[in-house]
Amino acid sequence: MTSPPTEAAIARPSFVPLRERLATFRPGLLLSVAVLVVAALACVAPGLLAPASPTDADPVAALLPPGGEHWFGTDQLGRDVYARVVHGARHSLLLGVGATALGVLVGLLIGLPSALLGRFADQVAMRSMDVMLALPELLLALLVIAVVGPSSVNAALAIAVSSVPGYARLVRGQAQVVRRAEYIRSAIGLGLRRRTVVLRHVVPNTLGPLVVPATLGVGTAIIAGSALSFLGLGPKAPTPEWGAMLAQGRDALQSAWWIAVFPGAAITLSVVAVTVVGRQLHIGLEGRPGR
Amino acid sequence: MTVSTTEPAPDAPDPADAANTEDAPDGPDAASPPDPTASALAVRSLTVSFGHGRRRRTVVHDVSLTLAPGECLALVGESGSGKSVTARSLIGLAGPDAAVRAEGLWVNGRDATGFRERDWRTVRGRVVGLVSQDALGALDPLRRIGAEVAEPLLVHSLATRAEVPGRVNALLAGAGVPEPEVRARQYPHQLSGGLRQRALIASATAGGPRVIVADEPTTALDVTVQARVLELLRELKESGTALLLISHDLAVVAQLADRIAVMTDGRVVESGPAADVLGAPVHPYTRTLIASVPGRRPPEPAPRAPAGEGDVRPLLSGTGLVKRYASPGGGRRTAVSHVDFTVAPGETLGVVGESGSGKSTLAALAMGLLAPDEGEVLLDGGPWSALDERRRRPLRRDIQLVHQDPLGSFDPRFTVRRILDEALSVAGPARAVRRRERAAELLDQVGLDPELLERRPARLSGGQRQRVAIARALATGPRLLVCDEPVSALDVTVQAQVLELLARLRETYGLAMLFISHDLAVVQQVSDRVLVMRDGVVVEQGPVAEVLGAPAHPYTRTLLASVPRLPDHAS
Amino acid sequence: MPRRPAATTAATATALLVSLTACGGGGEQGEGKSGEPVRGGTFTYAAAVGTSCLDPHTSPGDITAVVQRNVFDSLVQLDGDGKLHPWLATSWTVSKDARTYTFELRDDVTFHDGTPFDAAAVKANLEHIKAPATKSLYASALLGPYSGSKVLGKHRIEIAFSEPNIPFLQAASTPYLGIASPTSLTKFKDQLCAGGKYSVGTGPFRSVRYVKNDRAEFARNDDYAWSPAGAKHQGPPLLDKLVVRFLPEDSVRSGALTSGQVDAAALPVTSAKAVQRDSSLRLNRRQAPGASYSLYLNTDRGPLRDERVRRAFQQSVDVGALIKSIYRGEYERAWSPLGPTTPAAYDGAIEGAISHDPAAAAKLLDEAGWSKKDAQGYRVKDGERLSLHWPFIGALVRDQRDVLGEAVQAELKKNGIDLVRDPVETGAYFERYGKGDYDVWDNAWVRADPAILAGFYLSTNLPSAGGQNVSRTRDKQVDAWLRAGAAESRPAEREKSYAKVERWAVDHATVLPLYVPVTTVGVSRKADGLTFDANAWPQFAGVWKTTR
Amino acid sequence: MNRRLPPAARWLLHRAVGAVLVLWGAASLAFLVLHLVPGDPVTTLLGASATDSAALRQEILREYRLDDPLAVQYAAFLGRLATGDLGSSYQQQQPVSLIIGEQLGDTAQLSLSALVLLVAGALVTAAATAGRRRRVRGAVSGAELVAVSTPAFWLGIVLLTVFSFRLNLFPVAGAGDWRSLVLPVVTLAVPFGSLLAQVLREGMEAALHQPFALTARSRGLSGTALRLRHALRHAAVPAVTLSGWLAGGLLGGTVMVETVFARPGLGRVALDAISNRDIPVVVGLVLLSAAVYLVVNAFADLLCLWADPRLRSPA
Repeated sequence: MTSPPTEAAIARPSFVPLRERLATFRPGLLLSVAVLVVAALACVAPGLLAPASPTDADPVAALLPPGGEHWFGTDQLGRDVYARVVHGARHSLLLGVGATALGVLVGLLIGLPSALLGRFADQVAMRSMDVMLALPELLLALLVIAVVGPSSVNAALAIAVSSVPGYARLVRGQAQVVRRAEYIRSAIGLGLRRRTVVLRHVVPNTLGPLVVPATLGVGTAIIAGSALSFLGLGPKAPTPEWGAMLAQGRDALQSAWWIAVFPGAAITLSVVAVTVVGRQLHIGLEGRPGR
Repeated sequence: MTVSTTEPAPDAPDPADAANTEDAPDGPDAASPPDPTASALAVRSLTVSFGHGRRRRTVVHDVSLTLAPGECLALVGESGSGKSVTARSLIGLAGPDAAVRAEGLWVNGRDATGFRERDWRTVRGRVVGLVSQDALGALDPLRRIGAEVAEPLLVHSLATRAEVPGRVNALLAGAGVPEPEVRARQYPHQLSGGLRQRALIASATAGGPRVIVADEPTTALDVTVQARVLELLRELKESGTALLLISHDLAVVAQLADRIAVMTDGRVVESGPAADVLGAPVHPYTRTLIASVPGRRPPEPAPRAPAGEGDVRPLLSGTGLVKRYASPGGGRRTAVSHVDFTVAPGETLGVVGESGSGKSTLAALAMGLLAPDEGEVLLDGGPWSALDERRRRPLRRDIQLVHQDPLGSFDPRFTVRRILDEALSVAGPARAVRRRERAAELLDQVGLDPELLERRPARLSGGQRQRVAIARALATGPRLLVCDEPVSALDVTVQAQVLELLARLRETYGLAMLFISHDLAVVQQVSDRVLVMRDGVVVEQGPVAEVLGAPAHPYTRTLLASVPRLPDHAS
Repeated sequence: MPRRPAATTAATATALLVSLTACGGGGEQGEGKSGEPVRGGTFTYAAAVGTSCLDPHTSPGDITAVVQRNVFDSLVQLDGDGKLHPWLATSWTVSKDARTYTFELRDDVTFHDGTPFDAAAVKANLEHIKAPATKSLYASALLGPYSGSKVLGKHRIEIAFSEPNIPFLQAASTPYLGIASPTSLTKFKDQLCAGGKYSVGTGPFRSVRYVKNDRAEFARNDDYAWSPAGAKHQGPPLLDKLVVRFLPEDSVRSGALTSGQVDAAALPVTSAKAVQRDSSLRLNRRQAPGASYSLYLNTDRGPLRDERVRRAFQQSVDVGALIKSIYRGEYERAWSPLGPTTPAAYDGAIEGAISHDPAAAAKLLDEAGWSKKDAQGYRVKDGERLSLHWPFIGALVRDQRDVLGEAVQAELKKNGIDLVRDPVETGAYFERYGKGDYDVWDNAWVRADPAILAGFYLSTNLPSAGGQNVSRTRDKQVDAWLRAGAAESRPAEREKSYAKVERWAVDHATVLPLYVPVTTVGVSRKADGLTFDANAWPQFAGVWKTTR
Repeated sequence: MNRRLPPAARWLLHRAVGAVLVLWGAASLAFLVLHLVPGDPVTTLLGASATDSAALRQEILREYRLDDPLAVQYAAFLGRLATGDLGSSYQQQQPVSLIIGEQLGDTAQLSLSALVLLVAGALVTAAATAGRRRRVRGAVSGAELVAVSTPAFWLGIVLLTVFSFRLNLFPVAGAGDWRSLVLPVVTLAVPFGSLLAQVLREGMEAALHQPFALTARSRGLSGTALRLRHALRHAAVPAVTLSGWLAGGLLGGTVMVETVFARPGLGRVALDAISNRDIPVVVGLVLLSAAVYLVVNAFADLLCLWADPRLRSPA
């Protein structure tokens, strides 16, 4: 530690008071939580919400508009769009969550050593991240898909890779802040071992602030995943994935709007819900004094 | 817009915060003149609350004040007392979330109860100017000083564009800013704290207001600088501007105020001419406040280790310590230059200095958290700074730190129990059950309820936090406490209690202390010997009575002279 | 756009033309009552796919042929009825052994760059196609066993082959063997793929500009006086300008047509109905000759090595019902690997050779040892699930083939067969193609000659050798039939040879034919004169605008 | 030797070295990644070709020197790059610079128009709604949230269907006059603009809660003047730091928008090139986007320095 113990000259912008933001998002929050609960249920037990099979074709009942028997209508093969949307939650949402989890994990594995080991490690890691950051995320994801081939797992992998530099930088920045924090000096002053200090204080306090960006990242990842599916680089057919359903329904939009509109709405709705909850977390965490 | 300074102390107030206010005088300000239209600023029965419904919180209750033209009225109170909200309400800036009610409000004699935003705008800056605390934040950091000072002139069309530079220079010069042409082109962060505060005053006076509301105008400043800013305010007052001075510091207020109003918990509990309030306080809270001002109590009888140097082996000593930092612009800055010090067992060495004097660096060197570039720190005559961390680690329990910002020194995820437990685990591999008991004992020792064990520090008051920090430092069974500005962030009554606690612990455990503070009065109160630092160099050191009683170095003398003190007649 | 696996080519003799002209107004294809031919104007055609290379000698794409037909003329013309006509060649003779072709060439033709057309130019083109540096992906194959050409006079040339090559005249009629200015072939050696001003031929239009993924623009060749004998319109085109726009999104393309931004568009099957209802538009359709859209079963790998399993595959899918429900009557079910409009190829007796009989299929599977089922209802044998892999490139799927694929998948699932559709990237796709790392492969290939069948069934034409034998059939009898077909000049006899192969392919369950592709072009009533050639590709030389 | 240089020159040198490193890294990444993938470029190039492929394969390998060891290829690749030669496309058999140059205009037009629209839109919404009453703010930020949460391609399809197919207000496809640009630009601008508006508003609101805002008000400044004269500039810094990401996002977004609207442009070139292992084209595009990123970031840094004097060196 060779920087002076004086405060930086730049004041940190203060955050908007808790009260005001709570009030702004209140009704939205309840709704969002409800959406996420339903979505989680759809992931765990889609059969409960939609008993119909998402993959069984019934050519006789093709292209039925929304109605009593088929709430969201049927597609070109006579599959129930509602069942497909419900069953698709698992693929779309798990893709978002999985990609984010992986991205954060790798971000940690790069960002922490970068912040805690020497200058050389930091330079190497951050230059590599610069290289990845310099490429548009979609381009990076496409390159990854080119290597590993399209599938739902690989789509998650591609999105994770393209999100790594962002998380790595975030982790590094946070770890550097934490490392210089007064409570780390206190822990050292108590005579704790370096390993203990890192594991007990640095790592957990670096992780905490990642919760919000990671939550918001889930939404971004869902959108990115649907884009890959749309380009035909997502999961295998007939997997009911929202992006793929959108892609398949888009040519029929004029005659059978319901095939594309419902999965499209599902994407938007779940991303909105994830974002609202993420922001609420942000408010909750940032609102806590001392953070 | 809400006012963050009005956040009350978190739910469990410090015992001192809860100073009883029951027998507050019922009536409004007894001294308020009958005719508010002749006043510079007056309010009758002001009540301010925030929030709605169940969340509604009233922070100012039934406050009445009158500021006569050319007069200085001081509004004194600790944090959370509602003094800043009161001040802002007087210029219509309590914020959109605030519900402000008053029986009457007069600005320069005009009835302002029916003022709309448009009316307020004509008043602000032109009739009433605001000088707030922390000029770094109060001046827009992205704009040049000149633009900030000129803003009232332009808003109120008091000068043409062409006239502005000249007017700005005059204003800055009038506020005692040297080289105003140069400063006007600089940004706030490029100025020293004192100059910034002067620039802020220049901007507040630019529109030629009759009233200046000064909200903690000197709080963040070094004493010497504070003295000069107070002088500037005095000149303003003498030139006929009425001054509403808001401060937590009775000693500061005593320098300027004609009348004083004491606030606590949103109420004015006592008000009257300065001499009366300070000399014959009626309300118990006022008395506590006055009694808490440091340096007022006689130095405690010294039951300490013999002060004679040489015959006792020092516990901790530093010789020829030098520490340099790389400065951001390239090159190196010397923070500590050839400093020698010794702390004998059981002795308290006070280190006093203004910001940038190198005293915090000295604390870090003493703690072994920084390695000196030259010189060495010895513990019990053996190596300390020269040890590698692996060897030093087992010895660390002997020297513990109490920091200015206790909250920052706790892992934000930890409860009080975990904080203490971690420190206890360093002291020895005791069993978990035993450590539980010890944690409760420690809290008891620092005067806290063991119930607080399960709280997180963020939910404690400032005083409680500092007590927890002290308890943690005690947990390892240290022989030396390094206290780096341990009471600077605390309200004056809390500060007095914490100092008292430290004194008690020192006696109980025979602790030695390296006590670092910018506040001469505090240092004077706790130290056996004192060391005065300036720009990284020790200018003077010796027993407290010698150094502060008969300072040899001119800097020490200036420092002493700058400390605002209560008049001798104060109770 | 990469060449799709189902690329295409041209036609030969007696083609059975199925023209499904249909629309409310009931105009006849090609000639409108809507108005007299108007000279001038710009005609814009929206094509469904683009291409990365516009040199027909190199690129195998249908679209290259459609676009460059306007720039490059051929030695001979094969008309929509499958008749051969003189074009750049005024006459020709074929040797008895079908190894030597002698052409008499026109002497009044000049290229767009002023270079005169002669025998040397023809020779230069053929040599260019065969030159390795050209990296010809299809033309070289069309040229077949070419062994050299002799310039017998300024306008007389002899082209020789090392083997009998009956399909050569059909090949010569395609734009892939179109004649480019020999000057351009040397001068623009490295830019030929870029199209635009680098494409220099003798055709009715000069190539002006090509912007990849956007458009190709052409201007009338005012000197054009060598229209093929079979063309209705002779001489320079009536249009001033021809623009081909590349709009791969189906909805965008049909939207562009209905909103009048283009005069004609290759229509997706999904919007055919809507266009039919639109009285300002006309729908021109024609079944494409060549290989129908079929699923080929890899006889060389895994469970499909067993003919019983392959037959069960065929019988499990109700092809007729699927085609009817997905294509709503726009497409016809295919019975043979070759489409019925392919000249000298189709024996109607093959219809009905495959029956939808799930029960029989189940029995066959039981016999083959796939009698147990796992938790998901798929058949297993020795602990292995009956999984069949079908790789595809998601981005290139068109014509509702993804929907059809999922429908087939669902049908097979009912019988416990797990058809896994692997979305893969182009690289992996062709890697697996070459290695035979698949169980099911889909393909369709336009060519107006049954010789296309040799590509799919000759044992030497495995994908790794540049062929399309994706079922990896290696059968001496089949090879013999195919060789006989290539050497036979009598259409009826040719047909017999090829029909045997088709029958063999279906009976041995190497293929499940799905539908006969149809070229569907919607045309605005503001234009007329659009025709199809033998390959069912739209021809623009005779198009005119009905209004100014 | 660095020490002697004036700070500005040192800064420039540092940046230039960093930029070269990033470009080198990006090019190498693309080159090596695409050499590791299944399906070599030749197989992809040959596709389902109906030609005797062995000879052709040899020819292609020879021409593009793909039969050399990877290290040799890499060295040659770097050598060519150093001279500014991007090589020739495998698929299109034309110089990469020509291919990119030809399509650059369309993409630049699309993304720059979107940039202008989104920045203007974000500024206006943020300035108009920052610190306003809950209802206004809530409605606007709710709309922004929905916009941010909607995949751009889906928005594009909906816009196309409504405004082109149904209402016939805008041309359906392709690149043409300004009217054909409207829907793609809106599609690209709306999600990013909404995000930027949120960041700007947060920044402005943070600024409005700072002490200097109170001081400014105490001088008699009106709320609007406070927003425009003080708060906006404070919001600029966090917004500008987004610009590197924004540049990447816009470039990535063009892939989807160009696909949906069937427009020519680099997005589709990239899509084709990656799926076809057209390594020279991919490398060219990677270099281009990295260069754009670097330039944008350098520009953003300068903008931050201009906006926030505290970031300038204390010297």
